[in-house]
Amino acid sequence: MGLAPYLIISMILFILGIVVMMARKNIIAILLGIELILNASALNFVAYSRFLTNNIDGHIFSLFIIVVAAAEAAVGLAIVIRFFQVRKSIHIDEAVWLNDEV
Amino acid sequence: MEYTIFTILPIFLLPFLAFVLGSFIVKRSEKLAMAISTVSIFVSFLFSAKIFSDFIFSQFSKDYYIHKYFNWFDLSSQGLEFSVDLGIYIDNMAAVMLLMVTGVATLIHVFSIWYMADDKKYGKFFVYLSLFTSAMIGLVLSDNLLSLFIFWEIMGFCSYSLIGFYHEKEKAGEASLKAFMTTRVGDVIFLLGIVAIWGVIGTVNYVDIYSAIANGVFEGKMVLGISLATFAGFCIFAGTVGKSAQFPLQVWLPDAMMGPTPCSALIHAATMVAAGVYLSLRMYPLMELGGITPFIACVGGLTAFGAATIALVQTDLKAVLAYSTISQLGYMVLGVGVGAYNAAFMHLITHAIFKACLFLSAGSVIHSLHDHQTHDHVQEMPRMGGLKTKLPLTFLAMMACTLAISGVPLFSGFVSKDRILGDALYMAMTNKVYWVAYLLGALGAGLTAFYMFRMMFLTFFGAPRDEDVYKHCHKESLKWNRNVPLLLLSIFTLGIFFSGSPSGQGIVKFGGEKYEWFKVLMVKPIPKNFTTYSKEKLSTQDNRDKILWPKSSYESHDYGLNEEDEHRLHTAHIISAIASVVIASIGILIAFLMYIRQSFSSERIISRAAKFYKILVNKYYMDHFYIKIVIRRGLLKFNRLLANFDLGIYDRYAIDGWEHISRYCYRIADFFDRYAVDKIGVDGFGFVIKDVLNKGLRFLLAGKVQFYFIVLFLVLAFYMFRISTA
Amino acid sequence: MSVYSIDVFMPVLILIALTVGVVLGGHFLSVFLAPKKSSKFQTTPYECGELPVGMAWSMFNVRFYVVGLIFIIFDVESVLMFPVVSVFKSFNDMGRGGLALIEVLIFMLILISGMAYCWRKGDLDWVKSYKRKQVE
Amino acid sequence: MNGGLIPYLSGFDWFNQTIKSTSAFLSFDTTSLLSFLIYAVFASLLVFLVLMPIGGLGTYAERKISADLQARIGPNRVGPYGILQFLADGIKMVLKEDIVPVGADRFVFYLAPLLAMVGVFMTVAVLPLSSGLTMVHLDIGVFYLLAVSSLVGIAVFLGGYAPNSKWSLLGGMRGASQIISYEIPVVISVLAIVLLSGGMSFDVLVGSQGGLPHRWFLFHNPFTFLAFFVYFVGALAEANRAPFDLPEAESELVSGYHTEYTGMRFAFFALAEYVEVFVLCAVAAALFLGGYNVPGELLKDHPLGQLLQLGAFFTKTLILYYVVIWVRWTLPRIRVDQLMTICWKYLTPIALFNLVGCALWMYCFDGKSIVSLLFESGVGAASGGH
Amino acid sequence: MFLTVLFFLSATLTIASGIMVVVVRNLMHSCMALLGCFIGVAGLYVTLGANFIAAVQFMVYVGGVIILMLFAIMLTGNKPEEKVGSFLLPAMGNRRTLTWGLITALVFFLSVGKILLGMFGIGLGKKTAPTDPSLFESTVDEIGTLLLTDHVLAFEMSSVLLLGALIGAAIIARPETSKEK
Repeated sequence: MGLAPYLIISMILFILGIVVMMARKNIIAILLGIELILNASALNFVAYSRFLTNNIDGHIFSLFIIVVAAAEAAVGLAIVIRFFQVRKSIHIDEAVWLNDEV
Repeated sequence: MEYTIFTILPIFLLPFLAFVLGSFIVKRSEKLAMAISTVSIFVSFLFSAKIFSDFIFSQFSKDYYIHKYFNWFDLSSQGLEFSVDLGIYIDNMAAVMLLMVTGVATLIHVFSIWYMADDKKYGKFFVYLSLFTSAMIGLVLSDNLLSLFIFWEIMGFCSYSLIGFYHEKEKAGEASLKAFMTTRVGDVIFLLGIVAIWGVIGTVNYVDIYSAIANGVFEGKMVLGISLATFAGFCIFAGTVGKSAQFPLQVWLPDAMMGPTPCSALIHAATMVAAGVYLSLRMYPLMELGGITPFIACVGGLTAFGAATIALVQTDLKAVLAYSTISQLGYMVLGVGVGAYNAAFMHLITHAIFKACLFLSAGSVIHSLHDHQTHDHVQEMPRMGGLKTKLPLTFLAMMACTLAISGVPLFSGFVSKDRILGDALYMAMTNKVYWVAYLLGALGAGLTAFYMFRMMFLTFFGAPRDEDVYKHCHKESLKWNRNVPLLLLSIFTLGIFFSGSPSGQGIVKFGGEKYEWFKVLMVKPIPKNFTTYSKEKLSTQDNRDKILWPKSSYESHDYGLNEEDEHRLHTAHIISAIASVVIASIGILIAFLMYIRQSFSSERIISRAAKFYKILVNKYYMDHFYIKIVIRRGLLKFNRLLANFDLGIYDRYAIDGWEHISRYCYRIADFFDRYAVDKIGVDGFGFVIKDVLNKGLRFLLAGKVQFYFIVLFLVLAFYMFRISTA
Repeated sequence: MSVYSIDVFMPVLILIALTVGVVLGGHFLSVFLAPKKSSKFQTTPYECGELPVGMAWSMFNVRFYVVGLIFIIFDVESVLMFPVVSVFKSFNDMGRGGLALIEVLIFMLILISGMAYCWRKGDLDWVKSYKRKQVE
Repeated sequence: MNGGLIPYLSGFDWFNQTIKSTSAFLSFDTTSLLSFLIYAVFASLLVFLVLMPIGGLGTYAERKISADLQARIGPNRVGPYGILQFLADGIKMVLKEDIVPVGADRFVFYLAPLLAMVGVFMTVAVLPLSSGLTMVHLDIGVFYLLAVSSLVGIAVFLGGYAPNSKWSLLGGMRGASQIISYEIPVVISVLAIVLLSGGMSFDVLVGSQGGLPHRWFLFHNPFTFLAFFVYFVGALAEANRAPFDLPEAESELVSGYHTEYTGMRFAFFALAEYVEVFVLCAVAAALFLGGYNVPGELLKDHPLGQLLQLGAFFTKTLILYYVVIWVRWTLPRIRVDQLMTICWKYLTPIALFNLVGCALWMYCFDGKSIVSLLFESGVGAASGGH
Repeated sequence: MFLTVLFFLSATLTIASGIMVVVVRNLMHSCMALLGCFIGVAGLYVTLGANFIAAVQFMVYVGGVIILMLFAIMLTGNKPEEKVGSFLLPAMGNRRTLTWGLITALVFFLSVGKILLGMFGIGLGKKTAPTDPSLFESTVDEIGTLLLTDHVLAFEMSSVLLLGALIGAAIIARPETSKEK
């Protein structure tokens, strides 16, 4: 296995993530897309670390990407839940208004 | 002394750690927070005392400096250099400043232990003081404008919080807001100056700025039609104007007296407001290059005189001191303007000491006077009088400081102020513009003597005017945390500590050059000598001997003048010294006649010049001007104008207008459709107008997150495309 | 640094395949052997004999999420701790145990302070948050 | 590097000979192929001969032991002492109708038992049966085990969600939050042991212990002693065993997340649960009770020694298994708020305290056990004073 | 050999599940597809010799993030008064948004593809691991050592990040206290 397949898979994942982010109006679904994108980038780091550099820094990067992704998911979902409590909806276009009157 | 991480950083970090720790434990134990704060500042005082002795006693060279830097962050990639270094720059000026800041701060901490003892927010006060002190130390240690600005803003925040310390009082909240907002005006302009400098020479390090000046980097550069040096110098001076409460931004400082008195002493008298002057001194070569020194001198003179006149009619003890602070800061700025570099700095130091002492004494007085009806402390001078017997030690300290600030020979204030005025007079002989500055300064000196003695006489002499308050005032006894700081500070109001000739130019003179250490060591930096210059990485080791010392980075203290000019300078100093003494004596005499002898009553003068008095009481209507005219008429109207523009023009014409236009277009198209052309053209046209333009515009303005995603990703894709083609 | 062959992951894959096979096999077994005569009442969700009202998927209390949240933070913490902890011994043998100890302790202290915060604020209480909800 | 089945077998000549001869015959390197076959056979044996019977016998043992504890007889009709009861149950399961409730999310409904099974059975790959007969000693052994078993949480949640039943959903939500909550003290207790042994692989973890109790991690120091109980309580809760069987509390939730599951699907859930209990007991035995170490390292290098090790392993694990069942029929079920309180306010702080304690112990005493410190004090004094 | 098999299985699982995430219009099923995708990526990590990262992927994503997302879906999924019951909400997008997504994806695909082509043009894609592709080094110890030495700041800062996430999310998700306070 060379580097190319991994990069292509990672690219496909990334693009799928973008499509999810674009196409869905549900905030949780958009968060799913973000997770896909983060996974794609983490995969890239490990692939480069294996094939291009002879050190393991790529793994560390991936590790921290995963850590950050977990933190992001926790906070993001908390915000979604809060948002739902206020607006009774998780449609992203509900998030246009800054006040809670609408 | 070794200059390593372990010896330099503690000065700054100890108070900062005290702040961090204190803010956590202040809810548990107020006393512990106080103790941590005080001890930490004392330890950093010891460190800076070591630095001071290293610079002044052992080295005694005007070229001795320490410059250490470390890389803060580095975003450089190929072709684009962007790296920011922070560092520590200690020269003689910074060493003296450090000693002053930490010393005064220590004493004020000690005093606060007594002053704030029965306060509810005892610990919190110390926490703020710690943060403030660390920021001030950081500012002094900074080697560049960027970190200076950061600390500058932290101090601004501390000032804001401490002015509003009793935020349950409405006035305190307003005052803190006012202080914050007013200084912000100066700070924004200051930031503009920093950005301008950064944009041109790519760094905001003092030393790099000096060498850029010497290398002519600033030549020919224009900003907004004026030369860059002028622009940058002006902008940086605007920072000084805001922070040091110069005309026209002086309005916040009197209101800042709403804070606790020790904080007034530390922040609004001794250190933070002086930081503005310190900045001007650091950037002096730039201002000189920009040619704005006459302007600075005039601003300084105007402030010195104007504030002094307002101080004449104040009845609040702290207000008198506040205006006198503004006035004295005016002298420093005047000194900067006339090129009296070391005199201005000396006045900064002497003023810090005696004004801190004055404020603390005022605190001591105020704290011992109670109004037993409202249970408030009494600050009004008309209700005081005759306190000399009740508060002898405070009186002693305050008297010494009053003598110093009034410019009585042998005291520090005389030495420094006289030098500023002497240099101003000398400059006036060569350039007529400076006459304004000199005359205003000299007149202001007389007024200073008058209002300071008026304050003393009203407070301590004569018969008590409010028997009730007088009766309830306890006789003071020597307390380590009340009088000792006062007395220690008042000792340093003697001129002998700063100059070998404390009574004027060479009239009485001690020793040789070493006694004139201030004059010899605190001298202007000469930019061209900074071109061959090196700095060292901050680390755990001190490798100073590897540094190439520049031959002479600083100007010689004798100004390099020829014999004739030297003579003129000497003459100017003698004349101004005599003039100062005469003016000060007249001021003191008038005060004596007026308030002790009662030869002529002040009421009569007030009634004679009622209009003038009213102007003074209303502080030249500056506040009125700002609030009524600038804010209400100007800013609010401007805001309303913007809002109207937004609602009335942008919304109505740009957005609704689009709709109208499209609707009209649609109608026209409709007309055509019915009477002329077939459906396809019309539908197409309508689609373009209604769906594409109208919706598109609405889409741009509504906060659709996914639309932002699209833009984001497309831009990203574009950049990736660019990268891949590059 | 020891070297291993990718084949060590073979049993994992085999076990997955085997399990999937077992489950599918069981499913087909029951498809072939089990009777199929479901009636309307047989396929309604069980509610002790009552007919169910509405759907079961209703909103849940937010405290489940708070638990999940604290879990994921500690989960990530343990993930970061695993490699660190497994080299702790070799660090100690090299005489650099103090360094590792301090680093680990700082890391844990920061997170424990977060947990202490949650404890203090009552996020760990199951009942209290419930009561607060009721008051509302 | 790591031990495991293939490295163990490659210590034998016949194995290498077989590889050589088949390679020559098939003209390519057959190591992978052979190891695939061996793994496949071993895995099938393990699944069908060990895990499934354990799942089945688990139900039998459960009934029998509960009957003992309650002075009843228990199942006694099918086979001698009713031991074939589980076979009868299994056949009955197969023959039961497979009902999918109305309005259920069919895809998820089918997926949930699969995930539970996969999550549990994947852990078997690193289960340290003996030094040689373990499938593989991965270098991330115990971490892998914990990571993979987190699938069970999802399975429980989905099992509760899918059938559109209120009991199920309540049980599933409770179950998922319970499983994830108790994962924290378990993981942190494991961390303490990993810290002491200096590796995550089971051969390191088990290898740094000994056959006799004084060399077990259980008695290594006071912190590990505590950690064992934290782990054990956490493991009980993770496997939804009493007294933490809230997700399937009969008296309030009918049967929890598998209320609507019938036939084979129910069987899979039950099997997964029993196997998970077994795996968690095995991990407890491996981490704290010396695992497959035989006292005196009897027959260590002889193939028969492997059988002894298997014996040691199963003895310890099954004793723990018995304790689990014993606990179930002894302790009353706790309330849901007590459940969370126990996890977050008792077990997790204690586990963190244990971890810190073990780190300090490692630093101060160079990782020596308390027994060796007490009885080899002379040596300790000589090399101590860190 | 096994490497290839594992790679193809994982890659297929990853991409198929990824496409499922996009295509499926039931949020719960979408989440399941994401689970498959995560497992596939974990398999890819294994083929890259990053077995620790693979386990981390399992532990954090599968064991943590997915569960959290499931909770969030249950907490927000539907309005009790609507009795919709399933997650086929209109919020899953429509043809227009999908078109926009596909356009963006296409543009992105072209630009990324161009970069990738450029990279493969200089022979980067054919680059294989220096040693025998089926042999890997154990990474755990090295990761641990690096976390304690070179990357210690990131290690400690990540705990601060987690602390921030914990406190922030706890505050956000906390049930609203009564407004009279």
